[in-house]
Amino acid sequence: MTIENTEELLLNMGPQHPSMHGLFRMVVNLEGETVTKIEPKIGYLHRGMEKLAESRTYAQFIPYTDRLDYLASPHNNWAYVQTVEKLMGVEIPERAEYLRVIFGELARIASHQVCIASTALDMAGWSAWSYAFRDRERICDMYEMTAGSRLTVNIMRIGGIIEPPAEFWPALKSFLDDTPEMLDEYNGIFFGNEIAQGRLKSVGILTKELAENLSITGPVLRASGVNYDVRKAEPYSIYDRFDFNVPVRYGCDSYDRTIIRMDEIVESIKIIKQAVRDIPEGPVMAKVPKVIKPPVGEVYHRVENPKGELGFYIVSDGTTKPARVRIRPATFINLQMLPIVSLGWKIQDVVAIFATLDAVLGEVDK
Amino acid sequence: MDVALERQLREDESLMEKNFLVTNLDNLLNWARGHSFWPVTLGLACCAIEMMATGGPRYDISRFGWEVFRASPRQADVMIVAGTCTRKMAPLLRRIYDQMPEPKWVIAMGSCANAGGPFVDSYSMLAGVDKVVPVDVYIPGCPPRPESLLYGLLQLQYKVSNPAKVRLMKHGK
Amino acid sequence: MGDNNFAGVGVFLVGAIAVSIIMMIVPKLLAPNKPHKEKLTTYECGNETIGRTWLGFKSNYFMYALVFTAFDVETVFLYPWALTFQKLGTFAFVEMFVFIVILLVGFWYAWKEGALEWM
Amino acid sequence: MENKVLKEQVEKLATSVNGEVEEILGELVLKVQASNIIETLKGAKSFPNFPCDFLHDLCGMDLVDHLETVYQLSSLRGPQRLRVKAIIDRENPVIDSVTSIWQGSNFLEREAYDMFGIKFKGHPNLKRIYMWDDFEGYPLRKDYVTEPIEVRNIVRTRIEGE
Repeated sequence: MTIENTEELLLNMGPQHPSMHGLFRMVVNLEGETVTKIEPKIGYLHRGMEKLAESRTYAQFIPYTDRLDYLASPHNNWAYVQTVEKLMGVEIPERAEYLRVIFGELARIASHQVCIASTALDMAGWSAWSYAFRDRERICDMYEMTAGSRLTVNIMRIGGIIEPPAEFWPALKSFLDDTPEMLDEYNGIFFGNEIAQGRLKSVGILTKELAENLSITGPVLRASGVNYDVRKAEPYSIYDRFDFNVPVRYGCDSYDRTIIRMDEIVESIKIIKQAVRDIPEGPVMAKVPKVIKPPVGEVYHRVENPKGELGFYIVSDGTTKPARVRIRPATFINLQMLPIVSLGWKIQDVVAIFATLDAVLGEVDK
Repeated sequence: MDVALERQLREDESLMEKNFLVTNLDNLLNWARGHSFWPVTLGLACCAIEMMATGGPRYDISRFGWEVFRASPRQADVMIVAGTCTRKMAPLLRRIYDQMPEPKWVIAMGSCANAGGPFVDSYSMLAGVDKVVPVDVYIPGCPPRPESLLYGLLQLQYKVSNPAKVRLMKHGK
Repeated sequence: MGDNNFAGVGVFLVGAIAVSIIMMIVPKLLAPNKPHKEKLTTYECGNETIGRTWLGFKSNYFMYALVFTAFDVETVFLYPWALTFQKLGTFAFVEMFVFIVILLVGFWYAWKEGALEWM
Repeated sequence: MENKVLKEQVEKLATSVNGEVEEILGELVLKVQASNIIETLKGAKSFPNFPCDFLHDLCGMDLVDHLETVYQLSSLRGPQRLRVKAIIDRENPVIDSVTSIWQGSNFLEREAYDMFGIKFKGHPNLKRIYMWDDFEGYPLRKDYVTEPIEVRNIVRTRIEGE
């Protein structure tokens, strides 16, 4: 029998796959090497976070928020803790606000470094991966000095934060001075050379309208030309005191989605420098009752997580345990662009597009 | 550090002073296997990032010879279960374990893999990976530090390099 | 070493074959070999294969390989020439370039016919 | 200032779809019946000068006597924010899908179906997104009883082509 066009091959890029950033699985219909249909299947890391939240008190749930997006755990704590403070109407001291901004931006830098590292690794850039991880180790040291744990730090409390030890500040200072060279190193090693740019430029075009319609947020949205950042649109905490500009790129392709993360690292450095310059002395914990019982009510609060907009919608019924905690995971919604954007590309381009999406499956699967 | 293990390690050192090495083929093979594990990349959750940090430039697992992280189970002999194994992932984990060639060991890294961890009372969790695959070394911690992963691998190396002594230790002799 | 003393080449040949055979036999003797049903299932990232796995491949792959072997053989001919073309004089020099040009015509034809498109 | 203008428009929309408006912690909440949710959201999206056209989040809720789906709306270009709640009865939870208005609600609706059993009419492929397909029960409902640890420890056998 003669085979005019071959049948489609159904390929399982399954949960245990080096370029799937955790337990992400997608069934890909392949025509030769060109992708005709992608169906993402997630849920392999679904630990039922929201059901657990209903049987934990408000303070007990903070360590669980570390394990949501485990690359930027202080930022998750910040989102949850600020939601509960908004519910209870707690005012936290100035120094705690500044420390939260510092640790939030450090988490953003660490998360972007891992994103840059895994994007390079997915395109066989081993050296860029080790450079990025070497620089990230310095942030892990700073976490360790303050909270004792390197990755899931659980640094924030309802009403405050932990006071970092004395040797935290020189370590932070030296990290801030070295970061510009780090970024040039990444560009020099991997993102500057022709082959990487050839594989990233104009690959996986996400147009502005499609991004808005898919309610995508975060660097993926800003790389498609939409100037929307929760820190500027709805300044939470004390972000309105810092002057920083939100990097926006109009290329809509994978290259811009990667380079925008490097611009954001530069902006985060600027914010941390201003925060370190004018941080006041004073207490770091507000007067919060031992047993936290917020009044009946509900609040939806969103924070600019390194991956996108992380929102917490807490409904409290007056008892010590929340009636419902809804986590709006940024990457879970950003993931919907993958089946639409990667049609017609080769299978290796789909890996590059997925890498620039920076999916962390702890946050996607909750 | 348990003292019994320390004494056994010192015993082997004393044999070296006499600078001759009597060994049979099994010991040679076990020694070779113990010093060059090829872990399969099975990063499930947060422990995967600590496993990557162990493979990274600072904690550098290649000082011990285990830095070859193979993606396919066919070419791997240690399965480091790093992260949360949910009920949906359990049959797949079992299948990957089955597809590994014979001299294979399993390390349960992190409290989620040991016994369900902080999510043990969730509807989609099973309490520990040893319900799915036979586990050789349990590494506590959430996530365990890279040093504790290295210590766990050293324990496995000791277990692989001299199985006879480990069997004795297990029965309390 | 005399120019027609091929003992070295013979020893080298025997050594090469012996090493490859030993490398094949020793694992068969020493390595544990316990095939069972689950182990022999196809590995597809942890789950069973979906859809038909026994289906025809695109013809482009074969064409690509064909063009590659053709020009690989050409380079095999170039090696001895490249070593000795000073001694062979200008005639061999020009003659090899004629050989290369003929093959370039074939390459142009393959390119035009689209054998090198990657599906 | 603009909160009042938005409040009037929301009240006008509420009267047309006979929902009620309240203000919780500085945010407008519009409660409507499940049947006219599409009309409400289209109305909210086409407010004259403060269009709430960006869907932040869609989640299910279980308030013992009825189910709810909560839509967090806002806009990328303005400070306006609105939360729309659709009340669904518990026995036969069916509601229209909003994937026609926002493509981004595809996964969110599949998650609400998986966790609460709310069926979305007109959804492209309404299947469980987190749990495996033959999982019975809807975990996030208040009356869902988590299986005991012994049952959960048994490794389930997978069905073909999952």
